[in-house]
Formats: sequence, C-alpha cells, structure tokens
Amino acid sequence: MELLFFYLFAAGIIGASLLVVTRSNVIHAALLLVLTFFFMSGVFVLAGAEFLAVVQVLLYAGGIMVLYLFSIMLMNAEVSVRLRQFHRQSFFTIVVSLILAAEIWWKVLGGGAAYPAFKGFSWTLGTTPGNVEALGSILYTKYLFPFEVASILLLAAMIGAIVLAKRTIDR
Amino acid sequence: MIAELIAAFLKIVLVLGTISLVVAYLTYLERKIIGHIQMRMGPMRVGWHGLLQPIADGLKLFLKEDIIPSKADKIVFVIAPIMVLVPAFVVYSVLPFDENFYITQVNVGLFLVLAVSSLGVFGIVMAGWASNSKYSLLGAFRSAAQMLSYEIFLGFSLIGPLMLAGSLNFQNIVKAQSDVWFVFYQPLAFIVFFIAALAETNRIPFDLPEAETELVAGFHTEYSGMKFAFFFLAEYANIMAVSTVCIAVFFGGWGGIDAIPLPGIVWYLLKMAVLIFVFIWIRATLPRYRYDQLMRVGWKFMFPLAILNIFVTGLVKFLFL
Amino acid sequence: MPLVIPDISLSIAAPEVGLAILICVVVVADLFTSMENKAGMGILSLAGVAILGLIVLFQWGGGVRTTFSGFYIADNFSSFVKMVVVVTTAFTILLSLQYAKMEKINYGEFYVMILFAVFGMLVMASGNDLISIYLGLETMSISSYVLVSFIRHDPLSREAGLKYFLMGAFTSGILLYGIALTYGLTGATSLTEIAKALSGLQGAAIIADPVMVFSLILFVAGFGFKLALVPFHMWLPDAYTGAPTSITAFMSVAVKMATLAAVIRVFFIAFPALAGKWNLLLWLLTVFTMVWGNVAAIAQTNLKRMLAYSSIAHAGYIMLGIVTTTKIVGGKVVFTPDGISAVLFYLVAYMVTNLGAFGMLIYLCREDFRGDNIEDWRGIGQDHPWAGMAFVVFFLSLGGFPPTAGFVGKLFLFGTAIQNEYYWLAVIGILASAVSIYYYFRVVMVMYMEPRGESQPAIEFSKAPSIFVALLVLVLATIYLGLFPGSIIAAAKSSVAGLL
Amino acid sequence: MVPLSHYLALGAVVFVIGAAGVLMRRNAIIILMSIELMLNAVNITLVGFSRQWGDLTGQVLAIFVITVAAAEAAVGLAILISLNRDRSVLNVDEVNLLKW
Repeated sequence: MELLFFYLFAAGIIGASLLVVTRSNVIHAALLLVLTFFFMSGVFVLAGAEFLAVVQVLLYAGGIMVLYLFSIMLMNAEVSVRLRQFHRQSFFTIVVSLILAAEIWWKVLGGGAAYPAFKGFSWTLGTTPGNVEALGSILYTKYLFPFEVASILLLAAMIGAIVLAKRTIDR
Repeated sequence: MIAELIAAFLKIVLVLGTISLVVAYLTYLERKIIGHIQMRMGPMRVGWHGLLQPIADGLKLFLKEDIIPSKADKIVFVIAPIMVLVPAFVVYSVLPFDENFYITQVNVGLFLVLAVSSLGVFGIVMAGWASNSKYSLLGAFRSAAQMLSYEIFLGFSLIGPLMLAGSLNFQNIVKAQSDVWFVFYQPLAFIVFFIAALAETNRIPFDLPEAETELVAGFHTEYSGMKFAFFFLAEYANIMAVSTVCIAVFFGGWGGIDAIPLPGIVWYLLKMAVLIFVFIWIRATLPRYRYDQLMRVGWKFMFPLAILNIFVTGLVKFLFL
Repeated sequence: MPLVIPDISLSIAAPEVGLAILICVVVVADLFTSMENKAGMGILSLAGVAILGLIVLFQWGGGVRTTFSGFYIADNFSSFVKMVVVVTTAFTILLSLQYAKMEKINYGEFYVMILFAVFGMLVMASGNDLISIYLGLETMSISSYVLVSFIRHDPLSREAGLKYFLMGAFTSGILLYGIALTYGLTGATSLTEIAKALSGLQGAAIIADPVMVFSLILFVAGFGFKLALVPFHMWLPDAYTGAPTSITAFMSVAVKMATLAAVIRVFFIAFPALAGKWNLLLWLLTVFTMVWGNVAAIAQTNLKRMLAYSSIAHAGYIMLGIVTTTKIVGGKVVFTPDGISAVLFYLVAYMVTNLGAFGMLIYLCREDFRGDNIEDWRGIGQDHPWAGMAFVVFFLSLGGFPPTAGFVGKLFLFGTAIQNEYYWLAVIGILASAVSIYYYFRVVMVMYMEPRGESQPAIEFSKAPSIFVALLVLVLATIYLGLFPGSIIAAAKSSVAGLL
Repeated sequence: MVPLSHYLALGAVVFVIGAAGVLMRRNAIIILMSIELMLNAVNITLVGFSRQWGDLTGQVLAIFVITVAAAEAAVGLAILISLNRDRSVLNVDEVNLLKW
C-alpha cells in the first residue's frame, strides 16, 4: 500500500519535473513545479516527516511559487516563449546527464550492498520521528545556532531583495 | 479496513454535500440580509420569500454558455476554477465539527489548514493570467499581494492561542478551551485574525481583487457558467472554513454552556450562524479600502500587533504558568 | 518531552553576536539618515568593525572552545581567519566611502549587505558542523549576489549579478547534495562525528562505498565553484568585472578566505580518512587553475578583468598549499601543518596586495570615468610617480618579487611543496608565476613607457583622504610583510597548531 | 515499507533532471526553477536518510534548505526584475555585455 503510493508520487514527481525543464512557457513550467512540490510533500508524509510535508506546501507551494508567478507576470514572460529555448550544446548535456543518472541509479539501487554503513540497521528502522513537538524542541535547543544564522540569512535576503527590486530610491 | 474506508467516504460525502448546499443558501441569506439592512426585501419571486432562488440561480449557471476567450491559455483557464475550489474543500478534511464528528484528525491540523488555504491564491493568479485580459491580470495581482501578506498575519495571530493550547491538533485546541474560550485570553489575536480572515476571503472591506468599479469584477471577469459558479462556491466555502477555524480556536468549538444540554454540533452551528451573520453585516456596512491603505494597515498595524501578542503571551506564560 | 537546553556561551561566540548587534544598529540608524549623509553609515560600520577586530583579537590564544552544542568552535585558526576577514572589511569600507558616492550606490544598505556577508564568513570560520558551514556559506553568498549587482543603473553590474547568482545557486545545490550523502553514510553532520564514523568500525566500508566518493566529488566541485578553481571558474571574470570595484576587492580576499577556512575544516577534520582521494582531485584542480588563470590573464585588455584572472591564478597557488599539506610517509597519509600555515600567510600577503591593486583602480575612478582599461593608465608613471610607484609595488607583490609580501608568501608555499616532495607541483607553480610576470609588467610598461594619448582624459586621482590613507597603509604593509614576515608567520603557525 | 534505496533513487533522478535543466535551458527563470528542483531532490534524500537513521538531523537540515531556497528565490527574482526593468531580457544568452 505504502509502496504503491510511493510509486505513484515518484512517477508524478519525475513526470512533472521533466515537463518543468522542457516546457517553453514559463507559467506552465511554474505550475508544473507546484505540482511536483505536492507530490514531494506526499513522499515526505510517507517518510514520516509530516511537519516537513506541510512546510513544503505552505512555504514552497504557497510562498515561493507565488513569488515566482508574480515575478514572471511582472516580467512579461510571454515574449520569451517564441525564442529559442535550449542551448546549442543541449544534446551533449542530455547525453552526459543520462550517463550520470544511470551511474547514480546503478550505485544507489545496488541496494544494501552499496551501503555497508547500514548493515547494522534493519530496513524498517525508521521510527518516523517527524512529529512537530520533537522537531520543535530539537530546533530550539540542539540546532539553535543554525536556526539563528538562518534568521540572519533571511534578513539579509529580505533587505537585499528590496534594494535590488525597488523601482527608484529617492535621493 | 473496508468498513473504515466506507465510513470515511460517507463522512466526506456528507460534509461536502452539506457544504455545497449550505453555500447555495448562503448566497440567498446574504442577499436577504443585505436587502433587509438596506430596507428592501431581497429575492421574493421564486418560491415562498424567494426560498427557491438559489436553485434557480444554480440552474441558470449550469445551463449558461461556457465561454473560453479565444486568446486565453486554454488549459490554465480551465484548471484555474478547480484550483480555487479544491483547496477550499480540502481544508474541511481536518476541521472539527463535533467531538466525534470530523473527517480525520492529524497532529499538524491547524498548520495544514493554513498550508492548504494558502493554495487558493494559485487558482486566482492562474485565472487572472490565463484570461489574457488586463483587468483580470490586475485583479489577480492585487489578490496575490493581498492574500500573501494577510496569510502571514493570519498565521501569526494564531500562534498566541496555539501557545496556550500547546497543540496543533484541533481536537486538543478545542479541549483546552473547555473552561474559558481563548477569545477572552487572546482578544488582540482575535481582532487580528478576524481582519485577516476578511482579507483572506476577499470580503468587503478588502474585496479589492474584484472591485467592480475599477476592475470589472477582477480575476473572474472572463468567466461564465459553471466555472464562474466554482469561484463563487469556493468563496463561500472559504468563509465557512475560516469561520470554523475561528470557532475552534477562539470560541471553544463544539463546547457550549453546561446549563443548556445541546449536542456539540448544534452549538457549533449556532456559533457558525452568528459569525456568518457578522460577515454579511460587515459587507452591508463598510466601504472598500484603497489598495495602499490595505497594505499599510496590514504591515504597519496588524503585523506588529500580532508580534506583540505573541511576545506578551510568551511572557505571561513564562512568568505565570 | 523535556527540553534540554544546550550549553550556550555568548562570550565564546562574541564576534558573531557583536556583528549581529552592529547590523541591527546600522539598519536602524540608516532609517534616520538623509541621503547626503549615507557615508556616515560607512563610518559607523567602520567603527563597529574596528570593535569587532578588537573582540577577535581578545579571543586569540584562548584555546579550543566549542559552544551551541558543538555547532560553533572558537580556536586560533578561526580567530586568524576572522582577523583577515575583519581587516579586509575595514579596508573595503574605507575604499567604498568615496567610491560609493561616485557610483551612486551610497545607500545604507550597501554597508549593511557587506556586514551580512561578513557575518556569513565569521560563521564559516567557526563552523564545526556541515549545517552551520552551509548556512554561513549561504549568508555570505546571498549577500554577495546583492553586492555584485548593486549598481542597479549599470547593466554590467546587473549581468554580473545574474551570472554570479545562477552559478552560485547551482553550486550550493551541488554542495548540499554532497552534504546530504555524507550525512546519509555517516549519520552525522558534525565534522568530528563524521571523522569518527569514518575511522570507526564501519569506516573502511563507508570509505570504499562509491557513494562516498561521489559525495567527495560533489564537495570538491561545490567548493571549487566557490573558490573559482579551473574548470569551475567561468563565473568569476564576469562577476569581478561587473561588480563595484570595492566589492571586487572584498570578494577576492574575504570570500576566498572564508571559503578556504571551510575547505580546510571540512577536508582536514571531517575527511582525513579520505585524504588520498581528495588530494588527487585537488592536485589536478590546482594545476589547471595555476596554468589557465595565468594564461588567460595575458589576453585581457581590461585591468579589472586581468586582475580577476590573476585572482584565479592566486587561488591556484593557495590550493597548492592545501594539497602539499598531505604527505605520504610509508604508505600512510600524514598532515604536515606547514602547508596550511603557508596558505594562511599567503592569504595575508594576498590581502594587502590585492586590496591595494583594486584600491588603485578606485583611486583613479571618477564619476564619468571608470579607468579600468589598461590603456587608461598610460603615462601615469611619468606624471604621477608616487601613484605609479604604489601600483608597481602591488604588481611586484602579485608577481612574487622581493622585497614584498608576495615574494615571502610564494617562497613559503613553494618551499613547503618541495619539502613535502611535490616537485612537479612546485615546478608548474613556478613556471606559471613566471608567466604572470609578463602581464603584470605589461601594465607597468604602459604606465611608464607609453605617453598619454591626446584624446584621453587628464589624470585626476580621487581627493578623498580615506582612499589615500588606505592605499598608503596597504603599500607600507606590503613592503613590511616582505621585510619582516616573522610575526605573521608565527601567528599562522600557532593557529594551525591546534587544528590538525 | 518503502526501502531507503527508493528515496535515494528518486532524489538522484530529480537532482539530475534539475541539473540538466540548469545546463540546458536558456531562460533564466527556468534555470532558477531547475535549481529549486535540485534543492528538493536533496530534501527527498535527506528525509529518506533521516528515516533510516531514526534521527531528526536530516529533517532539520531539510527545513534549513527550504529556508535557504526561499532566500535564494527572493534575491534571484529581485536580480531578474532589476535586469528586466529597462530591457526585456529573460534568456541567459542575451545577457552578453560581459564575454565569458
């Protein structure tokens, strides 16, 4: 059952993300990316990371992608649909990335043999620790330092984005 | 397993069916109440005191020609109304109606509601862009900006009550209010929440995205027939969802006064009726805000207020609880 | 669930805490400053950075201390790196005070973004965990994207920003994948924990895992992009040319220093068990970088771009020091601290030199005249001998001639290479730096041998005392470090002592 | 029970798709979105590993990744908007005042 859902989500993710990188219309690509994020949040739920799943929907789909759509519409993106979409070397890129994908696939799907580190653990170890309370308390105690740095990072990004995107600064 | 699935399915059908029906009659109620406030009768022709009016409206919308503008982006244009409606309905999957009556409960319930309801903006932006009309696009822009910013206040205003309840699960939040409703502990949060909720559901005085006088009804200008009905349905479904959240977080959910033994669901419906009436009352009373005023109110007034509320709640909880 | 409050010592993390406060002060003060007085924000930041320098100085010699449940480490190495970053920042602000006005970018945010970047660098220098290093790196990068594209009315700057941003974001994705795979294999993100897992019971199995090697390649590629090692250097010439000149100077020194600190910590503390593998990769990158950086610089006509390529070449010399730290003794990998201390000293030398070289560009810059083409410097040696002399000193140092800082730095670096039996690397490095003499001296030739053209605008150096003072100090420091490098070398050595 | 290898394979494939998008496409916004795909691939990998090890580090790191992605998106879009202000440039090739 779980496996079935996983395959469903995985197929959705791969299909939608392939479309994202091949579509010529930016808006369509953005909407497909939203779809990808939904499937991903489904995968997170399956992995017992329900908080992360909700954050994925709330921040990625509800926040970042709206920002994307907004900017795309501001930038008059329809013009670019008619232009050439791919680099000349794209064929080369496809070949290289296919080789890379095959390699990763082979290594990763080598199964347990490729992961001697896990031999001490059973495959069903996952205790699904993704509940909000545990995550919250670990974030504010053990991970306090990265948390604070992340807050500064967000402040930096906010100020930077405003400075760059503001139309005119009155002088 | 099978029995559970069937039960869940029946519950979903029941809730969604009820919502669709109630939404239809909400339009009637709105027209009636506004009519009476403005010293006129409202719909009177179809049925006794116009009681069958919503059904006639629905039939009309159903049978009307469904126009897709020739320059529109067809796929997105068709998907947009669905994208608006689906989040509005999905929210109900975790909302509490009674102690034992809910579709499901998850321990990130409230968070999930915020997440899913934030997706409604996609449908609007898609509709505005796909229509290929400048009024629609402007409406979509306004709506995206408005919903994005007010979502933040909505979320922040809920943190205070959450700190008191200590849980994101709706059932636990309601149970934490068995003695005192949170609206008495958190009046500031309630005010911010209510204003943000008005903006989030695009109601007057914050209905800028569809301001008829400037934007010819905004993002759904080009829509007709069933697709238009979808937007309408979603708007009222959203109002009810927001009211339910409000009841669950601030007004003790299904809990009532002990002296009057009524079932929880009845208490819930009563509170819902009052809130809906307030919504309609506000619509009949207040004028529309200007766009920059809306943003200023949000960022310079409500946002600091919500933060202050969190700060004070945390301080009080740290010192006295 | 009981909350276990971790050990938090703000005094150990004093530089970061102080900087965060400084940022808040500048942001708020900026609101109350009129457009004409924005240089005041620069002076305020400068004062704050000076205090920051004192705080860092006080931390020197305090031993190895960790706090924030092991995410933060303060030792002599981090203090040394922070000191370099802080001094660079001070000079950058000093050079920017007048320059920002000329480029019409004298907003308070300009200095705020510099301070944000510095915050990221300090976190990187003290990062004892892949998570904090990653977040520090991102803070630094995001601030630098903004800084590079800060001249909004100049298409060059915006383009540079876009290219830098796209490459940088791509890179951080690559690096992040490496972090994720490492976490997956070792179950830890803390550098010491990773090292423990790699040398533990299952360590041999993990090291043999192809995924671990893949993760290592991702790390090398990610850091290689940030350090602009060939072949990951494509973004650098554009970003450096388009950015405001003072920011170019800042990035070429401070960003490099902070990234290098992270590289040293990650590779030497977390992955010593894999030294054989990453050393080979870095060896290759070092050779490519030294050769290509110098060769490509010859073809440039734009002085800023030439200096950008030269900074790629210098990144190669610096990596040479990192590669030569590992020595194979009897089939076992041993770390000799000399390589890293040579790197640290070289960075100090490079700091004073490179800041000076870009400072000269700012010195010539005017509102209607950027002066960053080599042609623009014609005849300056004859008309303004002192300015010409200053530039010559910087070029001597960049080329590695006595009696300048660059000479001692190169001597130290190549000396270590030979000592640890990296003969090929030393030979290639010396040949590459011989090539570099050609293009450095081409500029000197233009300055002294070619007369100023009729159509060229008259030379008019900036009259701002801040730039003059900064350049004077930098020239003197370049010569001083060339004559008396002892104290800095001692400091570099003692900062490495507690590290390996 | 979904085995770990499935998560890793999915993450790897999405990562490669994203990387290919970055290298192939000329439209700057699509490149940006491909970078988002790469970061999400990392998140899938992290969540899989987090479950496998039975600790939360992976999930916490994933939350930080989302934070960073948000910051990057904001700054990147701001740069694009400022680039787009006086001429409609969306394709990377047209950004060619500076030679590579």
